[in-house]
Amino acid sequence: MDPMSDLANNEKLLRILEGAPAADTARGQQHADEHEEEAEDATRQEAKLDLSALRRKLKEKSGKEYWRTLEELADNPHFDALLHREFPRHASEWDDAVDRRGFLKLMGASLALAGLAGCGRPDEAHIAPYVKQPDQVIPGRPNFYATAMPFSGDAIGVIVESHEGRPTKIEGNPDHPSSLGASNAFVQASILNLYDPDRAQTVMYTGEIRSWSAFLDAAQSLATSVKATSGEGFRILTGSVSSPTLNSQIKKLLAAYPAAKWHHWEPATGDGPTEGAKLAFGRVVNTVYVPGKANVILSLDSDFLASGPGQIAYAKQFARRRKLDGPNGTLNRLYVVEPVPSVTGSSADHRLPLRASEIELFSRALGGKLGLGSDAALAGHAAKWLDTVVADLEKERGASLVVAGEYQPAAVHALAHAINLKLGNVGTTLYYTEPVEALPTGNAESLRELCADISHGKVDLLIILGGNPVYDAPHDFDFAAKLLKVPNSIRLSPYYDETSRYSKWHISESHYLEGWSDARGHDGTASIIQPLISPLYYTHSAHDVIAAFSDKPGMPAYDAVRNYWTEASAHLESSLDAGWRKWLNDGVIPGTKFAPITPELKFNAASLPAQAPAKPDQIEYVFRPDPTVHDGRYANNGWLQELPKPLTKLTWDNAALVSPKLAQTKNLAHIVQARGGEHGQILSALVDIELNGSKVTAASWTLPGVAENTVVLPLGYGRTHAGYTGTNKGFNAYVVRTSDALWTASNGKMTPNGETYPLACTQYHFNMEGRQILVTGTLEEYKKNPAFAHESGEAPPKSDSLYKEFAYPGYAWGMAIDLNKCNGCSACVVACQAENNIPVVGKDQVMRGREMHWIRIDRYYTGTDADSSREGKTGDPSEYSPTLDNPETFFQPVPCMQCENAPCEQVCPVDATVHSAEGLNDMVYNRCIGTRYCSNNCPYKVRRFNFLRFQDWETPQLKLLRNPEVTVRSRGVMEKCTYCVQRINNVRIDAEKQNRPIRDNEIVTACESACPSEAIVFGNANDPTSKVAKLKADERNYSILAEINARPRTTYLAAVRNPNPGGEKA
Amino acid sequence: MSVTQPPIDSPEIRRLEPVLAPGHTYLSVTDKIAAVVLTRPLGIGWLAGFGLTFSLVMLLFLSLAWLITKGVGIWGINIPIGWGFAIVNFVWWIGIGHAGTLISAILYLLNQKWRTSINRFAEAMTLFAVACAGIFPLIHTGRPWMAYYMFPYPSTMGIWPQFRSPLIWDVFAVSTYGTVSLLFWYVGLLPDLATLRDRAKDRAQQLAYGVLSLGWRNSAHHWHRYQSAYLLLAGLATPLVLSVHTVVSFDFSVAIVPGWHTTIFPPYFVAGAIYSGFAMVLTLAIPLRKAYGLEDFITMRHLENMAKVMLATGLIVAYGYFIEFFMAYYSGNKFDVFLANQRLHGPYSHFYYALILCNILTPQLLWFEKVRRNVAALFIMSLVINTGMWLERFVIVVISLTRDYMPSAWGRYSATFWDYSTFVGTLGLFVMLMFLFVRGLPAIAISEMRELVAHQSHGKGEHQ
Amino acid sequence: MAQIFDRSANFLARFSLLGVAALAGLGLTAVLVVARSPYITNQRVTRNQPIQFSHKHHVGDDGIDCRYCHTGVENSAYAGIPPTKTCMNCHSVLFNNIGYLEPIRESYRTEQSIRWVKVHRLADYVYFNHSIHVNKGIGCSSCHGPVNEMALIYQASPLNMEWCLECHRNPEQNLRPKDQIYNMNWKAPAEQEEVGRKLATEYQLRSKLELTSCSTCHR
Amino acid sequence: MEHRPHSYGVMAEFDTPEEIMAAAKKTREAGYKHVTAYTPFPIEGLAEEIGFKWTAVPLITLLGGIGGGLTGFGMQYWMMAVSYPLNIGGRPLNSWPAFIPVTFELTILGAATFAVLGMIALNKLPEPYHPVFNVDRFSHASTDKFFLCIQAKDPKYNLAETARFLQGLNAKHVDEVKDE
Repeated sequence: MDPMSDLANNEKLLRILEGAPAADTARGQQHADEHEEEAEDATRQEAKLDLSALRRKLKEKSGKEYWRTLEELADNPHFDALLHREFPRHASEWDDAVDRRGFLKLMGASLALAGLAGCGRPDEAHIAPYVKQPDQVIPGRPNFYATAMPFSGDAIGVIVESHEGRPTKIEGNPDHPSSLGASNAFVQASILNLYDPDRAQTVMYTGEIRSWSAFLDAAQSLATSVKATSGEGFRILTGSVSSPTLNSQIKKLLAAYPAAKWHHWEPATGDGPTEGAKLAFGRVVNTVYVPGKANVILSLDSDFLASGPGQIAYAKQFARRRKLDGPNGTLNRLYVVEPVPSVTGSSADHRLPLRASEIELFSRALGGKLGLGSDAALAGHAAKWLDTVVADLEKERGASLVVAGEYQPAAVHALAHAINLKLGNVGTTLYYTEPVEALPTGNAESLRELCADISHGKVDLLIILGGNPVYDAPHDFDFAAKLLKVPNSIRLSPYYDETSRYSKWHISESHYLEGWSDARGHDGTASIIQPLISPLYYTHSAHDVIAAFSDKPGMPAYDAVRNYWTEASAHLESSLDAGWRKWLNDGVIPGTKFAPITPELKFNAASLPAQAPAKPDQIEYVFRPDPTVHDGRYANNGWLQELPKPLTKLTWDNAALVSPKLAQTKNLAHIVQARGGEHGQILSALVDIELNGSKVTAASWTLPGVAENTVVLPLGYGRTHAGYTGTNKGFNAYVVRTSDALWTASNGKMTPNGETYPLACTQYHFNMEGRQILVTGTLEEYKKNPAFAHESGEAPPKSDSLYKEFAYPGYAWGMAIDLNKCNGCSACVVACQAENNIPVVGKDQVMRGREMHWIRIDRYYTGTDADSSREGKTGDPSEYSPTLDNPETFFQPVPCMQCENAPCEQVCPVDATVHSAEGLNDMVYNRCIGTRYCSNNCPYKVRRFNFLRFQDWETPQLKLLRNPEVTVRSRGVMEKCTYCVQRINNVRIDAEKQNRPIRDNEIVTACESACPSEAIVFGNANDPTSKVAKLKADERNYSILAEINARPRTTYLAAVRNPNPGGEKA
Repeated sequence: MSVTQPPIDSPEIRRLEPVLAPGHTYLSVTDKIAAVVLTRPLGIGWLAGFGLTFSLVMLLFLSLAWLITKGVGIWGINIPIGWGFAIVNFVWWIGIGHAGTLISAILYLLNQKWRTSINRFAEAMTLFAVACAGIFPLIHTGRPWMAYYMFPYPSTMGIWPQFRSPLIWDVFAVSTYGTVSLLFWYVGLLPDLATLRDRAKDRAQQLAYGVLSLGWRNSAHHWHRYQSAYLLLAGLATPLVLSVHTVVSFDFSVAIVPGWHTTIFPPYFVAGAIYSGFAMVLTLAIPLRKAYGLEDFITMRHLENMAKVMLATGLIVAYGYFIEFFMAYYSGNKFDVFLANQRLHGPYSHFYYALILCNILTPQLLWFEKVRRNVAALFIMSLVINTGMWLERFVIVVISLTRDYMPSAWGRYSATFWDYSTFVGTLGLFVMLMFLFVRGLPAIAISEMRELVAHQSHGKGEHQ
Repeated sequence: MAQIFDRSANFLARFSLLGVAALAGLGLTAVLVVARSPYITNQRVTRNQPIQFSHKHHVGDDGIDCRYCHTGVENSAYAGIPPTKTCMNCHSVLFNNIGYLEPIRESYRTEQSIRWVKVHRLADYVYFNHSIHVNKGIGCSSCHGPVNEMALIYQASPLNMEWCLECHRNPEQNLRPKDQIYNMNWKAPAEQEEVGRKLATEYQLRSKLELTSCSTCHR
Repeated sequence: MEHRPHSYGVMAEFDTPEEIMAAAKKTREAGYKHVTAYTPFPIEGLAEEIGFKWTAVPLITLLGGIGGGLTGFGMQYWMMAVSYPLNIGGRPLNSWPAFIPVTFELTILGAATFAVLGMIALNKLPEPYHPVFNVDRFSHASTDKFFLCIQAKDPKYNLAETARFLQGLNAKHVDEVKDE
């Protein structure tokens, strides 16, 4: 259905917010309603006011009036903002900002306020009901709307939970082929971008606020002027456009201005696929994989499980083939060749670390073995490894799959296409379609042309839609200087960022939850993007900007989308008017999925030009998007900044990743700091990296599994104008990136500069000290001994207990996590953070070991010989051991274990954590006095403590974000995973009202629903037919450290890998 | 009672000098001790000492204010190390608080004459130590203003404290211990307050001591009930003293943290407590007797006896350390073994070795009479042992938490400025209270000293 | 030696000792009593509303059903405060020009909400759900009191945890037949004991253990 | 002292414990009933000499102890198992072993408090005013002198007689204890 009906304008929306009653956002704090008013103002206020003026104002006041005035002023979002500039937002950072000298001042303030609060009764709270209540809104019950999140050339269908008009949580859309109901960290975190207080809020011209109409006028005059030259000097620069409407809008515009050009630049999207397709088929095609059908998969440096279009769908299909029912079950087999350890590589059965440049050699060799005529020499180990792969691939003709990584050159892709055809995989494990991408030419080339034109003074009107070229364009383009040359530059962006500062016009871009649009998924399926909330600020969409230059300036995006689909729906089974509501409701437009095509191969592997032989001792620098902030677009997203990166477990920083061996030769040691320690702060050596005639200083990080002589430079950090959260974090790898070496560079120099840098690492220690924590085995071992998971430790029999067991006659909530499926992607961590109002604490606090994630993902390397119980050994990757070159990597999500014999409960002095009748380990925040005894006594260390006031209770936008079903925890209380008790209760209440038992899968925890690989299953363990009960009955099912006899309700299914029996290990 | 007992008559006892220097009369002891309170003017030393400690107390208040404003996050604690200095200090102070009541109660029951001249300020010390200790359990909580949840009162929430938690046991143990020690101390003071009342010259003192002494008039009937009450108190305090540190040790031994979960804890905590308690008594007694010329009352014999007690308890503590390792290796529990190794080789091993040096090696010097009878040496040693006992608690609390079950969650701990300032602040508070005490109340039990005089001057002659 | 104190001091001393003890005891009890008193629970406090809406008139005299305005009560956590539209349904024709109701009309014209003052403020951290209570046989008046007699609405029950538990421990005492839920004048019958027990089984109430689990109300 | 005689009694002063013991003996033999002794420190047997039999302090203490203990365990049992039974880490509602420490502490607390309060009450303290303080030399009672006082309410009492009798016990001083 269409939420716009009740969200006509801000005023109404925000009244709804006020309407959200007692349970709403800021529980546990008095002035709820005032703050909600702030939110209202925040959306309207425009005037710029300066701090000095305010100071003057304040001087005139005195005494009680003074404080009152402050409160009034605090209602003004700009004053709020200014304050925040002075005292940064997050509690922790705020901590840093306030030095001890400021202490007395503070004391004074707090005392005065305490005085105010002390006298009299708490202020009256208000309820502001609707004036006309929209039919589908029942205050207190969330509504769910389907839409889609566009993400660099792809779109992920999502379902958004909305509380009285506030979107609060995003889930995957089961009906959408690119989501299949799951999501990833970016999708989960995108909701925070919507409420980011640092978003640009207005139209600006050279730094001055302008009105939208002013822009429209300017646009029209510009349009007419370029019209004269039929668009000569008119350029449009976009990222990859997956919106058919926008695509056609631009095309129409170009038709109107024949001489105008459309360029595009995606810093983190490889040209491999397009160029490869051109090389192989002479045309651009879109490749859709069907990993679910493949028994053997070979990834040539492709992280298809966690990046690139279709990642979620692929992860889901792949995981389903990792489902192991009983000893007779079968598993697919994954071979990965890659220079950089990736999520995909970590779940491989065989992983071969090869330098980026050697991947092509490997592919050629592979092609040769499969009789494609190409050839290349491989080193001993790699050669043996290759033989195993070839054997396996040939065995599984038609059911195998070779995936080339998008950062690999065209040749690798062409070879991959050829091989897949040769193996007869096309049509089964993969198929080709028309490209989803609107402008499928090389990124760098496209941008190079533009720059060339600019420097030749050919460009006088440039529209930049999204992206951030000033920050992320190859440094040899020197885009900033170029942009200044352009007389009229117009920039659409959600932030007033690096590029906006160099543009004449800045248009603030709406969040995808704020406006109408559409987008195509990885297989072409189109969805209508419908707004969940009317824009919080004066923001606009790309559609609006393009329209501004068309003959219909000011045409709403809604019309643009409707217009496009009225035409486009001609060939669909249902016309727009017939289908519209259904499209919106389902989140997909039926019949828009691209039909498979069969391009014919115009590629002869033998004719490939000989590749320059690899120089093994030359260091290679590999550029990759960062796992959490991607190409930098999420730099200002606190959730993603604080999300530990899957393999390094670093937060708030990127680092130059080096292999243990290289670290040893360069002697880049890590020093574990006493403050925080292994679970917090590591000092790492700073290195100067000189590359392509430019230089950057980066913190180094030793990462087991990085290919020899390879240095990985993650992109997306070192932003200078990202906003409060993202500015000046990490180092900017773009500085040493040039257009001719976008992904792999050599001839660089890396020299330690003798200094060190503190990195916030949430898990440094990587081995299990021989404890029964993460149990793994191979398929053979499993078939031989299905109960292998239980050898390392068993819980003592219940009969040993002197106490009589508590009975759980009703529901017994439990969780089973299949370690065979978990690939460490960390979507669950962010999902949990979004669902449960978990605060961001900032780098300093993470370095003190105080991050608040309710679910963490532990990363272990098996087969390593570092054993810290031996003298001197610290299990420290910076202590080189050969086993660290290519260790087997496993991930283990660790939420609260909800132990039946909970050690935490027994030691709590005030009954703040007790067991519910359904076996939940309840945490009662308002009873907690914060002794932290429970955390000390928790063997799994899953409890989190509010050491300071971590929650941001001032920023109005963040209040809108909060999930009203979950308490916002105050300072000094313990918290932890609750199995999403709010979801349990809501479902139970509905079931009880109908006097029926809760059905299996009716309750889905946040982590479970986000998980792309279906690794997490929650349910009623008492019901033998439930999914969770079946899993717990599996012989692989074990509980961590069973011998402690805490009897966790969260249990794990041992990981079983499927290495080739005849094959090379690793 | 004590007076009836003939002195144990054996060569070595005779070799020892008496617990009271010869030549004292009822009047002289009374005068000498009462004078400190009533007539002696405030010395520059006292003023300086008081000033210094007072400023430390101000530092304490500052630290607490900042703590309340910001939260326990200003300390070095984190996950997994949820307890840091606060709990270390708590256990340390409580330990120190054990000597006083122990001396007064157990030595009284064992009828040790030498207790008389030290029990009074030892008891005072106990009270002040318990006061310092009491601060920490309160402020270490995340929400101190909610700490009253720990008391069993009929709340409108209809919910009660959780009596399986050792922290609740602490609440009762410590408060009981505080109360009983106070009563014990006050009862002991009654006759002396009366003495001060009667000897006070100016009205203010008369009123003050008059009120405090409740009109005590040394009647034989009073004495009779007094003595039976005092004896009963001693009898009650003895098991109490032992129970308190046992309960404190439960905070750890009841938990399942490797390095905490040990059955040896209760006895060896108690021994440790007495150990540090006596060390602290020495630390205080030696300067005190010097400053106020009380060498006649606190004689070499006292110091030597206390040294012997320290040696004995020190050995028990050493045994405790040994048993921890023995249990770890003998049981073969992989977590305990690992932790044992951590203590020896882990990142905090230097603390452990320092602890061994302070608590086990240094005290061995006490085997030598020369050392035992050397005031300076004893003083230094008492300081060393106090340090050692603090380290012991640090090792137990912190090291165990840094390396528990999940390697992925291992961490480390380092104290912040506020950790230190709070600790130093309580030290200041403790000493400041001591300063006030010696000037406000008789630091030595006068009436008991008179008994000693009687006992000495008339030998056995006095009773038949 | 002269007497320091006068004879009267003896009485004074003893009296003051006992007095202090007595005061301490009294003080403590006082605190506990006050904590349960209307002063703290805000019981029976009427608030100054933008429009002095009379439940007595609308419910008592006109006999309007609760659900006519509080539409959410049966399927949402919140009973819901009626939108201005609901008022206007009648008041666009009834009393449609008396000044007393101007705020409603204004709100309707200007699309600005009426800012009612909250009367029932549950403690923080408590997640009360109206729908489950009315669906399991708890009537409005069990908690809200005789709303039909309240000229100005006020909070009838203490709304503290003790009070909640009292019913969660034995709900039988308050269970009503489904058709009596919205009856303001319902009085517990003499044989409420077994009626309640019967209804409890009919409504499939959860066990006391479940009803008094912390997460039943706290999250 | 309900009835207030003009004089409280006669008080004799001695130098040593031995002397006062002897004197007390003689006084009792002389048939005096209402006699009190004042000594700077407890002297074994003196109280008995002047006819003090039995003290209730131990009994009171015992009662206090028993009371404290019962309260302790009762309270815990009631709160944990009756008032609000909760499943705490799978431990039984009545985890009696865990209830022992508090029970013990409260036992001690009860006993100790009763012992002290009992002693004070039985000694009729606080009593800041007392006739004996009227005697000038009485301040020595808390220092170095030993006093024996025969009270006026004694049937055998007669100011002159008694004073002379005390003189006879070679007291250092004999004073009348005035009580106006």
